[in-house]
Amino acid sequence: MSLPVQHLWLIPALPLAAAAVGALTPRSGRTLAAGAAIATMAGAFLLACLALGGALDFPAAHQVLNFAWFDLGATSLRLGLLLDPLTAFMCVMVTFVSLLIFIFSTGYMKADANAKQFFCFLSLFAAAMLGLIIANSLLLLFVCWELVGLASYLLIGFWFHKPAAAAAAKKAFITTRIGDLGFLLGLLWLQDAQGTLLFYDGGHGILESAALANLTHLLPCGLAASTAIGLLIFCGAIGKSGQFPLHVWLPDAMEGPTPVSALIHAATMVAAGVFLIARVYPLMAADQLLANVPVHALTVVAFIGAITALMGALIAVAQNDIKRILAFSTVSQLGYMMLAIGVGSWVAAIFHLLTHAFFKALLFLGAGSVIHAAHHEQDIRRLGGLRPKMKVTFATFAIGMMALSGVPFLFSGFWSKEAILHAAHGWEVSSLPFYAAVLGVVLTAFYMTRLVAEVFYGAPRSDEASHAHENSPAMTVPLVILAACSILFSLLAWPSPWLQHQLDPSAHSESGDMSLVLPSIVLVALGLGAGWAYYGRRPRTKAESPDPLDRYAPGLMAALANRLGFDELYAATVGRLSSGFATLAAFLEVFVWDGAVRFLAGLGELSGLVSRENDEAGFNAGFDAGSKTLRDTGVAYSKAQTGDAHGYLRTLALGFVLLLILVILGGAR
Amino acid sequence: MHRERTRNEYEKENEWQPAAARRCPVNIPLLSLLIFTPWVGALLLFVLRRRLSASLGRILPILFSLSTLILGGIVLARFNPVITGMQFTEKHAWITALNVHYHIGLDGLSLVLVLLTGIISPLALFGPTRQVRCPAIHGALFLLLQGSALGVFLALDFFPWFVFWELSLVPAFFLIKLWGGPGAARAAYQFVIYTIGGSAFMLLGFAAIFAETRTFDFLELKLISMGGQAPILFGGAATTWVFLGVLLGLAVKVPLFPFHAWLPPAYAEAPTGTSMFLTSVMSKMGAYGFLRILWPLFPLQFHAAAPILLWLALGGVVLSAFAAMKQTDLKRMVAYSSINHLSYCLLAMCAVATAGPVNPAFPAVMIGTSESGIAALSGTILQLFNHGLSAAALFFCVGVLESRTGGLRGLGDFGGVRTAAPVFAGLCGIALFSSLGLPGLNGFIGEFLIFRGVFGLAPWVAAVATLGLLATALFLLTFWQRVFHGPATGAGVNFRDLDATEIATLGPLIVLMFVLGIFPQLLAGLINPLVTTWAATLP
Amino acid sequence: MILALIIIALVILGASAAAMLSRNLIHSALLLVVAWAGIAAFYLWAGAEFVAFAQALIYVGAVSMIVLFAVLLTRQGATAAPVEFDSWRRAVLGLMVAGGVMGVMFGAIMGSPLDGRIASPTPTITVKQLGLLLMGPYAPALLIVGVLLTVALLGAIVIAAVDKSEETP
Amino acid sequence: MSPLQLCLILSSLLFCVGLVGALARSNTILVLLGIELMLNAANLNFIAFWRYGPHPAAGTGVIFVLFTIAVAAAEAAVGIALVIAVHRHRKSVRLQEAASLKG
Amino acid sequence: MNLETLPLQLRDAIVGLFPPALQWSVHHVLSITVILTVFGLFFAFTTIAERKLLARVQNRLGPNRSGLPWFRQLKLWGLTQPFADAIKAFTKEDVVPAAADKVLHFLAPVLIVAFSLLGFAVLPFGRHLIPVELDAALLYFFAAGAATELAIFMAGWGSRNKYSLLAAMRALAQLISYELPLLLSVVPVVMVCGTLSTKEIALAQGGWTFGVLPHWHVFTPWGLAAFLIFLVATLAESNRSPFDLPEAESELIAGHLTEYSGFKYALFFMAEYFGLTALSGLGVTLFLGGWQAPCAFLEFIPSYLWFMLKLVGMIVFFIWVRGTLLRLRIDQLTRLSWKFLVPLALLNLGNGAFWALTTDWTGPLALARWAISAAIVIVPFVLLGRQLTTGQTTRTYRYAPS
Repeated sequence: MSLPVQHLWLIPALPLAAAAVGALTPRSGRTLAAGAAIATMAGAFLLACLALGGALDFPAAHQVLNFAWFDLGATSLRLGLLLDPLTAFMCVMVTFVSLLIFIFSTGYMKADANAKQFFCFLSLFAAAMLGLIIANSLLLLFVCWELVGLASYLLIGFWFHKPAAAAAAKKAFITTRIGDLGFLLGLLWLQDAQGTLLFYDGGHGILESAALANLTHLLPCGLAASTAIGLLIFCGAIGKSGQFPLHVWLPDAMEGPTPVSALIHAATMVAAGVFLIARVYPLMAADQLLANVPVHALTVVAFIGAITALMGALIAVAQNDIKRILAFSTVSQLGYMMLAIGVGSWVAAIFHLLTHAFFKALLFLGAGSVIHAAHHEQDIRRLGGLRPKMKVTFATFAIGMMALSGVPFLFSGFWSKEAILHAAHGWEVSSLPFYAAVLGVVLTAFYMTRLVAEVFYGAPRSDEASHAHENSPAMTVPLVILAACSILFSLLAWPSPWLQHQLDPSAHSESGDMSLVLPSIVLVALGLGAGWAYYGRRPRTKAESPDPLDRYAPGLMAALANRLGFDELYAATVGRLSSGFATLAAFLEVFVWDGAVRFLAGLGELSGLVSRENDEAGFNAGFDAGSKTLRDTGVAYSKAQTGDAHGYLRTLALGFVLLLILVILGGAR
Repeated sequence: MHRERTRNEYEKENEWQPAAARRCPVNIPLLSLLIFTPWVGALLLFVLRRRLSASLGRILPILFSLSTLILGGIVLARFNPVITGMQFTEKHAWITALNVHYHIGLDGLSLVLVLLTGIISPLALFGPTRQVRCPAIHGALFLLLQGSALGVFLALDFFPWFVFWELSLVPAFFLIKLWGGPGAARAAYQFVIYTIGGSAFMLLGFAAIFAETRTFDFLELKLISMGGQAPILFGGAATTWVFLGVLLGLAVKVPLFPFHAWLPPAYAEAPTGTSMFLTSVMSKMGAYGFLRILWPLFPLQFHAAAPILLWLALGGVVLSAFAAMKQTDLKRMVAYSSINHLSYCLLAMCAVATAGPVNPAFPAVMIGTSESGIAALSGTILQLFNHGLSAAALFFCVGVLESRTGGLRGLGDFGGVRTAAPVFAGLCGIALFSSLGLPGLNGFIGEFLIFRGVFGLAPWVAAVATLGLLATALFLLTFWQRVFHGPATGAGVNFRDLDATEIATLGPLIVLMFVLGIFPQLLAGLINPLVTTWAATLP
Repeated sequence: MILALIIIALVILGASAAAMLSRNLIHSALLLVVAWAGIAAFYLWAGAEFVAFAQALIYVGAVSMIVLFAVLLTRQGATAAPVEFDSWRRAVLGLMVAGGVMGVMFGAIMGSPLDGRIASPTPTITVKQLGLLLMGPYAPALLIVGVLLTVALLGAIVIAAVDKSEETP
Repeated sequence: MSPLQLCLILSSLLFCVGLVGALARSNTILVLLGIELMLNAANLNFIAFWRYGPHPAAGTGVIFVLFTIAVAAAEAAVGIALVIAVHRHRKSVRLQEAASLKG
Repeated sequence: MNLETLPLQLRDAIVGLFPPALQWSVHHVLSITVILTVFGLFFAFTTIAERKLLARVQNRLGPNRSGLPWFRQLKLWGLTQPFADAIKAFTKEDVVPAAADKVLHFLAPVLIVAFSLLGFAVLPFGRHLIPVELDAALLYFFAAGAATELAIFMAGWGSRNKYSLLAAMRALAQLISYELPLLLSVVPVVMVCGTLSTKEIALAQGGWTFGVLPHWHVFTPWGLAAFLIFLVATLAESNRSPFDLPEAESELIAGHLTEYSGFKYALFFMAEYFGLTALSGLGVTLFLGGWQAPCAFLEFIPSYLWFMLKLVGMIVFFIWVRGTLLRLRIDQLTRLSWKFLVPLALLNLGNGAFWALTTDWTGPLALARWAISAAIVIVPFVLLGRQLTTGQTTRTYRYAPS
């Protein structure tokens, strides 16, 4: 039993219906909205499973359904749906994680007055995300891309009465939109060059070899056309996936409710950039065979990914907010995925994307559970000692932490990270990204150990932490399921690389090569050990006591805690610039454009004054004289107006008589 | 003896009824009805202004105004989109000595704008006019304005066209001056004098054209100018001057940057309903003039001037968006966003004119260019309609803010309105996102097509113009954030949510935004054949 | 036929002359009604049936009424409304002028070569023909007359109505 | 003397009677009535010429008379309204007294 | 022997007795005589019917004494009362006021009877019974009717009595006011039928749907509206209650009839009834199908009997109205005409035009035709009615016990 591509639209349509229900019910209809959201998501999950079954039957085929959107000239603008293993795996992952997070949210958002809106927005997000995944058209993908951005905006700003949340929402939208403009330009370019935006269209699609061959010509700047287009599209991914240098919005996005962070800013939406690049991989890779170009698109991707991976991990070390640590960890992990694509192994990237979705969702939900229990205390320095009080949360959180750190063999994160390292190691262009990734692995293990140690060990360091207790099953059950998945997903890669094979049947199996396993285990152990040495052995006793690392490199730690000053940098450059430009535009408005008009008006007024003086002195006098004469004549003639109606009539009659006489005489003549 | 006759037989024998009257509904002059029904309403209201109760004085104009929508619907039902020429034409001699005809007709472009007028006008009368002074006179002026705008969209002879064009200024002037805000008098004078100043040059231009060709008819002039022979109108420089005159008249109306100085104060000071109409319908008159007059009549000159105009339009896109960021008056902000959106239309038209093949005898167009041209022109028309919807909705939202607070509309006067008024926040948010071109809402389609077209013809211009998109997002989100988000402060405390009337005003606009965002074919199908023909012949 | 015409003519002329000479305005008006009725009879005699009835309806029914009303509304004496010839000079002048007019017209009629085609049958024009004419070639004129009558109606009301606008706030 | 001439003479006599009334009487109402008579005299002519004219089927005379009657009715209505208005202000219906506007 | 053509055969037989030269005159004299006789008698019995009916309405018996001269015991339910009245009127002294305008005082009753009789000439009393077939019959009817106003004025003026004059003025105002709705209510009929001839109009209403639903104009929306307006205007035109202001006894003694007595008074009385009868006959002709039978199977009854039946029905209706409604004030009377009836009649004019233009609407369109036509009538009726009654409460009587 499988879902044919003709019915693929049902998957996003179900949550969209739930969003509509949520939008149209009154505020009191939270149960209805939540129920609709969960039920439709469960339905979408089942359908996604069916679709996966259908896709796995023909792993190499791209099943498409293309349709006309509206007429444009002699042809029409076409959109399409696509079903292949990539789509199907993503669909299953998104629907499954969404389902769990929806369930978690019923517990987490229990006390919120706007919970109905929350589920409406979540459903809208899920619909847009699923639409993005199943799109067979870069345009449809872009449409859904913007809609997930909208949902993200709405959900980050869900607690809109907090100014920080409202600002963070705006920041997220604007920052991602900067990237999206690049995406849009790339899309326009592609459309202009190829005349279509369909990925696969029976040989005419933009990802098919015939079309890709069109794009290998060189531009005046030396780049290949496909490189330029690919990099523009990559701009979108940079914005959406929080890559350097547009990663600044992602940590701020943690102002949203934690389920949102888990779903959108860890598991799904931010991974959309990775998905996008994976989806257009043939385009990105189209310039690989050209030798005479200064740079290949994938090289840029790899370096950006490596920078992001290392930078995110570094900054995460110095953060104190439980969600920010996870957020920077997300940035870092997304960097890994980009790196994987950049070095040519998009399969590894997708594998990591899937495993990361589960364990990062798990970690965020665990963090949410902690935050919920600790009455919205998020500072790890003020938490502590939660292990005995929240056993389930601790156990699942620990599993997530180990998966993220890459603890060997048992945890899915190990296998996916291993695949990425392996791919990076084998990259011919440069080895720098590989070393950055290796360093990142150590740091990841380190900061995750720090996080767990600070939160769960030691003594409670605030009232909120000491009063914490385990949460309701609505919140713990999803944790348990996600934890199980984080472990079970190892099976996708080991003992045989089943997933890789399903995603890319053409690629040869590499998983047998275990040469990097041992160094990797050493690195992870190093990170874990260092973390435990600094934070676990002697737990912090007071919230105010300084971080152990501050003693070694206070300047570096301060810079890292300040996120390397990106926000300040942007405020000082881009913000200042746009504000200045706006001031200039406003100035031009008031003084130049309007001023020109006022100047002209003044000229007109002046000429009017001159003309009036001229009239008063010159013309009017003459006219006055003429008018007087005219008036006097009128007075004279008006004497004929005697007021005697009879007289008039008599005159009239006499005139008639005279006239008739004239006529008669004339007739006689 | 008398034969017993049935009634039908009897009437059959009665030939006194004119035969034409029996098969009546074939030759109804639909377009004349479209134009003049609002005028009749205006006259009626003006005559009865003292007799009408306040509520009747409010309802009657709405009913008359609805006539446009109803008649427009009938026209839509009978409209044949495949025909790219004029339909429903009526032509009667008017002033024989000047060869002036009352010639009206409609193609896809006119139809789209007529429908827009039909949608916006009743809403602009319905929503914001509950507390308006002298509703009957207000309604009469508004209907006069509406009829004139329709006349502009339908007239095919310069003379009546110009009459409608100028006539629309009179009611607009009074509406702004008498019902507007504190600075209304100045804004109204500026608006009228600026526009009349522009159209004076246009009139001169057409006088010159008439002197040369002895006709005012757009279609005939188009035939002359595109007749295949070399430039017919005048030789050399004279045509350029005529072109510049006409261009100036239209450019002021659109407005083309930097002739836009009148717009922000006029829109900001006008009463809400008038603002809605001005921005949705009246601003379209200029763009319509570009497509209907300037381009067909002066293809060569337009092509020559297009590169400069393209940069001006680009300036409009970018500078007005950035200028909007610095506005603290919400209405001025929305007014600048209007300039920004209309500049996209100009951008698209100028891009097509810049690139297009000038010589109609040279049809060997590159496929890509032609597709870009089609996309740009379609985008222009769709953008005209979509901007009409979203800008009207935005002005209405600002009007709601004003009406709740007795005229406050500063960016800092509100805060956290969403807490108390979720419905208002939601609908206003949809309008905002439509305006900033969010996919799924109507604004995206037009902007996408415009960018698609402009990119194909002038890539760097498109790239720079994206700055405008960014700035639009910035200031609209600032609007939304400052007014609706954050803790409830200022006038946002205990803000009353929308009532049924206001929802009924915004509702149709919002619904249309969704419908057209998802099914653009509804509009695109009307204009596509026309635009395809244009792209092949016009530039 | 001629006899009937002469009788009708005598009635018309007699009644109108009496009306113009009568000192009693009411009698003048009523005598004029007789004259108008005589004119209607003349139309009947000439075969213009519709016009005859229209003349009766409008003059005998309507114009006479407003005249009588006007007489009563502008009455100055107690009951009767005797009107003297206040100026013999004007009367004589008027008679002279009228005589002159009569003279030239009589001259014109007598001097014109009018062939009286007595033998011609009385022409008839049916209401339907009239209606077709009025709705056909004369439709614009009919419209204008309609407007004229409406304007006259409104104008008469406005002119004759007591202007009370000062009293009402 | 042909009937047509008879009719015309009747008409011209009626016209003169009306003229005398209009010229000799000072009462404005009577003047108006005199004018009405003159109009009627003109109507008589129309009918007479229609009756004896070459194209009676065209009905021109009849139509013309109908229009004249309408105009005359309008004239009577407005005229008498004027008389009443003047009377209200001047308490007089004598025509020669209504001469405020003389030069 | 055909009942339908019996009167014609009788007439032709009588006319045939005369030499051809006289036959034209005899023909018409005969018609006139018959009309005078029939409607004279009709008048007589109308008066007695009215008196008796009003009496029943007011819970009285009414005149029931008069019998026959020599058969005193034959009471005949008082049916001979009108003849007794006539004899009384003949024999009364004719009083003429000293100051009266003698000529006018004498002429007024004569003229009024003459004019009110003129209308009968064009009414089609039966399928073949129409005294004068005129092309412009309707116009003639109203032209003749208009002259009665003059007579009333003459009566009022000639009496030289201020009540009489006032009453005459009132009567004229009323007559002129209601002349307008009366005429306007008739015009739709003319428009739909396309003729001014009463004969043709009566013919146009022939035929039945399913054999039972007659095609009378009163059974169309515009026709019903026009008929109602016509009824009200007829009441006012004939000075009947509730529009009997000109002879309002309590205010004006007896109006323009104050100075009349005896036979002259009887003439006025007669003229009033003739006028009423003639207008009722016109109403029957225009709206109630004239002489047409209401159902196909009733056609065996001669047409003139149907006409008389409908006429009697109308008269009885008017008597009933008189017995039921109160007299209006003068301002109410004029307001009713100018603000209600005239606008409605004008709208109904458009309605008639609509009906005439949509004769080819069949099937479901026919339903739409009816619906639209009804809407044109009903909506303004409701709106106008509501607007005219706003601010008006039920009348309170200051001295009446509540």
